[in-house]
Amino acid sequence: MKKSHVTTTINGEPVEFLCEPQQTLLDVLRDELNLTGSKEGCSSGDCGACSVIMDGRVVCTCLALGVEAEGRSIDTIEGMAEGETLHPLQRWFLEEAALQCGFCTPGFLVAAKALLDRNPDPTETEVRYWLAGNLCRCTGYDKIVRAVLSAGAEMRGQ
Amino acid sequence: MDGQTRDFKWIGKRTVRPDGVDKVTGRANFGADFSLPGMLVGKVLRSPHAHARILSIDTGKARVLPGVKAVITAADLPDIPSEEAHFGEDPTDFRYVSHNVMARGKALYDGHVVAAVAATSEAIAEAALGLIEVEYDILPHVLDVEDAMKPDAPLVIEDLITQGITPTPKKPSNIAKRIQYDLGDIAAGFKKADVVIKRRFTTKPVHQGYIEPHAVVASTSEDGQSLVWCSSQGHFMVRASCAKLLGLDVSQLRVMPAEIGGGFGGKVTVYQEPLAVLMSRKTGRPVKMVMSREEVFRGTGPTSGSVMTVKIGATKKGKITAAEATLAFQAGAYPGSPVGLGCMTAFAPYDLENVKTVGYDVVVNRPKATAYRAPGAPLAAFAAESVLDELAKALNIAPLELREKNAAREGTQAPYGPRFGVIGYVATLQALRDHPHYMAPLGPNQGRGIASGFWMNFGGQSSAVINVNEDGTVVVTLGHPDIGGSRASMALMAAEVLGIDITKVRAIIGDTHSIGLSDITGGSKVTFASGMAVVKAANDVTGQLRARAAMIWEVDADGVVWEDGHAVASSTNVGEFEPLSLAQIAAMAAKTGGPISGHASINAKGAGPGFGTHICDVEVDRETGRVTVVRYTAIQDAGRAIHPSYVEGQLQGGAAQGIGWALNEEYVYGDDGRLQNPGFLDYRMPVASDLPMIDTVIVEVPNPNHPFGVRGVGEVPIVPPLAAVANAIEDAIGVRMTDLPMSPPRILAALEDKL
Amino acid sequence: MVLTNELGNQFAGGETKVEVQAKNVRQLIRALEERYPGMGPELEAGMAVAIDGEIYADPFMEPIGPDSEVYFLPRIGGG
Amino acid sequence: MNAMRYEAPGSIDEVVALLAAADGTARVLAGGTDLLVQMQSGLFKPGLIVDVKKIAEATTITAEDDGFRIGAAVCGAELGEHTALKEAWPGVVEAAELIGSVQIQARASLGGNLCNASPAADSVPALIAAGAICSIAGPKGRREAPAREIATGPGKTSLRKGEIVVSIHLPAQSPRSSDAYLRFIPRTEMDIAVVGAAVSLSLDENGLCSAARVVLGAIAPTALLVAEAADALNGSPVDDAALERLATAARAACRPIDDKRGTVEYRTKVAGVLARRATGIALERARRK
Repeated sequence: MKKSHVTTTINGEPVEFLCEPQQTLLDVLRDELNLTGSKEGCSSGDCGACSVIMDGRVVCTCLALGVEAEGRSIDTIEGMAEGETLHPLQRWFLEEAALQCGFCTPGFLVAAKALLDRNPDPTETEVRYWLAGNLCRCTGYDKIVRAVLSAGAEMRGQ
Repeated sequence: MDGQTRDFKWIGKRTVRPDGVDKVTGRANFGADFSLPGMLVGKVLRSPHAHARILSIDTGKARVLPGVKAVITAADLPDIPSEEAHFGEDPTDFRYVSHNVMARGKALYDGHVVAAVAATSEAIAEAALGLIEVEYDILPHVLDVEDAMKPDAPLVIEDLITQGITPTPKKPSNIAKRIQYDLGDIAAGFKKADVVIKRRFTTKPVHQGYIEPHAVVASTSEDGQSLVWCSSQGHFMVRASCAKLLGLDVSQLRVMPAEIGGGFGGKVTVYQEPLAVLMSRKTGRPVKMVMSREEVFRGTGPTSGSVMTVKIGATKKGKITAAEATLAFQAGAYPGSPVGLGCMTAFAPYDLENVKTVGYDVVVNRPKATAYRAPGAPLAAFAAESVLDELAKALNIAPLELREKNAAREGTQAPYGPRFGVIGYVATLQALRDHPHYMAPLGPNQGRGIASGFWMNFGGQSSAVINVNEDGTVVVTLGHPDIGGSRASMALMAAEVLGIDITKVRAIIGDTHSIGLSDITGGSKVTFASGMAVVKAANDVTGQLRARAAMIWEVDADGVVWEDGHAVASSTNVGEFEPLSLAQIAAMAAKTGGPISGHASINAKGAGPGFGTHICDVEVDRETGRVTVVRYTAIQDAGRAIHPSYVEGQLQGGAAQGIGWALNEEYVYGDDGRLQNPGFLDYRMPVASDLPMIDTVIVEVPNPNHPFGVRGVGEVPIVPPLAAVANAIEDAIGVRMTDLPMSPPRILAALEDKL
Repeated sequence: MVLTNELGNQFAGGETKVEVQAKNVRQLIRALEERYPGMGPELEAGMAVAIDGEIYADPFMEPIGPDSEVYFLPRIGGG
Repeated sequence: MNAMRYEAPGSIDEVVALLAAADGTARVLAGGTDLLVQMQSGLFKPGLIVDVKKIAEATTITAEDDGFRIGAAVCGAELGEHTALKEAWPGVVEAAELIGSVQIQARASLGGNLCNASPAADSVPALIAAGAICSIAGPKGRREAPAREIATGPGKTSLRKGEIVVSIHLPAQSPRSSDAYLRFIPRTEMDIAVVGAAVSLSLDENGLCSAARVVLGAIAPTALLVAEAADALNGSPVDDAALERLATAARAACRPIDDKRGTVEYRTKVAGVLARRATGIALERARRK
């Protein structure tokens, strides 16, 4: 079966890849491009562990086709830090122990970044409803929500 | 090294976990993140029937499909004898483990593996599964524990004879085991009671719900050496299980611990790992097997569903005179439910004279039950703590006061026999009484419930190695997989004993070839047992450092002590010497005898039991039956919190799992015995917007048997929530819910019955 | 010392309170095997032992005092 | 090996041509949040996927004779960010925004939700209550059909072979009118509706209900327009008595099934409760208009 050639932008850099039409974007990121930071928890859009930001919106890559990346801009967890300096969200997740096993962490960080980009000063409830698509079984969400609120405060210069 | 009293430099600090940066940048490698050149994809074929005899399996067409490199069935695995398996787990039997990994003769549940293939791509592997023709003789099935206990019930395992009954029964049954614990005289106890409450409870199986599906990569070289990368709660357990199931020496298997994406007890056994190793040996190529979420729900162990009866009697003044429980747990397709642990823990927080607990371990046509965080205790506590609450109301005594009147203390005899040493249960009750939550006002349709929980915690085998590098930095290698942050705690303990800055300490998890045997991560034992091993290894290092300093100073080693990270002359008559830092001594290591490395391999004893008391406020929508948790506080005795953030994380995570268990999580089976909700959409675990912040209070009543007073904390937090939520619902709408989950339809029905 | 109810039924005709002379766990198991044939292997295979409140998962030579309280328990696991 | 072909044409005509030529296992891809779940779970493997996200008409919201024309592939998040649409039809927007998580919201479309024809679809009751009209393109050209006629049963639609919904038109909102949508799920997010209730209503000058539409979801093979419930409101001040009649009518209309998400008895009871509550919200919004 002839593979499709896709040109896209990942973490700000031009990327080309070949993929089967039925391959999901998640399979492409992990198996073709070795970006294993996005995780597969359910392949049905119910756990959020595979979240990336595509054209400014946080999406589940298990529910998108690799070929749909053509001409789009994708930001994965691997692109969140600027070289050596971690993004404030990454720092606050570490600072406030907002992760234990860490499997859901990439999805949470990417989703939280999309939130703060759109709503710099969210309430606790707004954070909880925005992150409702990201399942975590270790933390009970408490420290994750606090870390997002703390990072938001820092990014607002408070 | 008396670590009990003096204030600490590192213990108790909220440092960043050593594995943290890799996890927040996506670099951390979990089970499915490994791949090797020439790797094949492995897939399993699962029986679609609740109960069926396997008449024949025709793999002919599958074998010849281009790209298929191996097809295996039970015939390819040795038919191993019964043998007890011990990895710090409830004892199971290797023969049953083998049958669960690959069905032999009978497929006992919907999702039971009957064959496996390895192919050059996932698509080809999927196609190959479609070509395997299995002839089944479909048998009547049984799912419910009470139905399975009936004499005429279909037999899941034809030759299963109940243990623990004398004389030994002749007729096989689905009851694998009967267990009983007694204390005092139960009948006399109930006679002395002014008020007796008896209630029947039922619960459904629930899954651990880890977000990472099981994943393994196995690669075998021509000399028969297999390398295995997998996420599990015990890579030594994986090694031992694969060796036993495949008839190999353990040294032929090197198991590398990937980061583990949650386990909660569900990854203390093997599923695909032996199949991946076997297929890599047959093909000479690496084989990767990753479960889909549907497979995790259909094929891996939830904890037991149950039917329970609890009866408690007390005097008017609130002294419990007798407590009795009968617990029947589903074990799934093979014996081994945690009913024994349920019996031991049901009444453990209380000082009781007369106790009788009877447990039945019952096999049914469901996936084999596996441990789930304090296995058996949340169920038993749901029943016992609910009846206690009802008793308090009947006696017109506050639920907290009733617990205070009967609280277990040092010297109290546990329902399962031995007397408690130093324990902190009363301290948790006091902390609850002092907490603002206890007296906070409640709104309309709101209610408040409290409940307590216990877990004996566990020690077991643990190994640690501390290598001092030439620049004075240190690497601590451990043998237990780290899920909840144990690397952070180990680094803190090593830094404390060695007296060096935490930034100089790295903590890693060694693979099975590079560290001594260590039991599974579970039983809340890692910080306790590994901590002991790390402290012993660190003391081994400081001993060597003192000897090296003595050599440098040309004095007798006894004249040198270790203080604040330096070798110091014990007194002036030993000599006037500038203290030597660890780094200074390390720099001279070559001259003074070679690299400095501390070792410890122990069987940690003296695990301190953990107690917790939770308080929960709920609001009930009377028109739809929906329950919302509006406030939650978890209080627990940790002995000593090495890393407070991760102790809080255990309390919060356990509470959230308990709340999900109480309100919406359940396995839904059709009449055909097939699982209807194998996915996160309809297996409803709490999401972020379902929960409030979960406040925590860490009580510290040090465990005298641990250098820093540590008690295990991982499992107690899931024990109280089921009853805390049930008691809060009763307080809100005056309805005693005795069946889990307390989902909206059941609450609405109960409200209507009450009208 | 006190046997679990299960052991008592199976080997000791229902009796669970037993007086035995032994200095450590190994001697205790041997003495019990003599008095109740068949119990020894059962104890060694899968039982933990509690001596004066202390639980030992893999008992062997642990000392037992003259008036120690000893319990045999199933191995405690965890998740 | 039935490999799949993917096409992303630039115009509706190309889409129609592709679908007409397909061997029948073709599917349209907008957000894909239902389609890919079905593909991943092995339910079926389409031979052809036609992605409509490059076609302007399907991906834009335009004001049209002071109503709104919403592209069938516009995602829920975009609806939520369209203040004029949210002002006119808050019920439709909140229904679309309830579909799944934020990640799903970034992809899930009204066209997809409508054509997937799940009895529990969240946006469909609100579209029907709002009187939405679908613009359909097919081999025989364009036609229009009310949203109510699209779904004919679980997973079945009235679309003929090769037809697709290109856009959905919401009529102009009349004065003193508004709508609302509520659904019941055990958790606060992420579940499929156990029951859904959409209400749109108008008031006359002295506050009596002059027009109403009440549509229930997940209680019948398709979303159900309940005339008797609307009659309970028409001409009334939408007081408790009217709301009680509405709830009774809503319950009477229910023909739900027992499944892992809800029992017949439970869905029927909650349908009455949600219909009342949704009417209350729509009433309060209408009074403010």
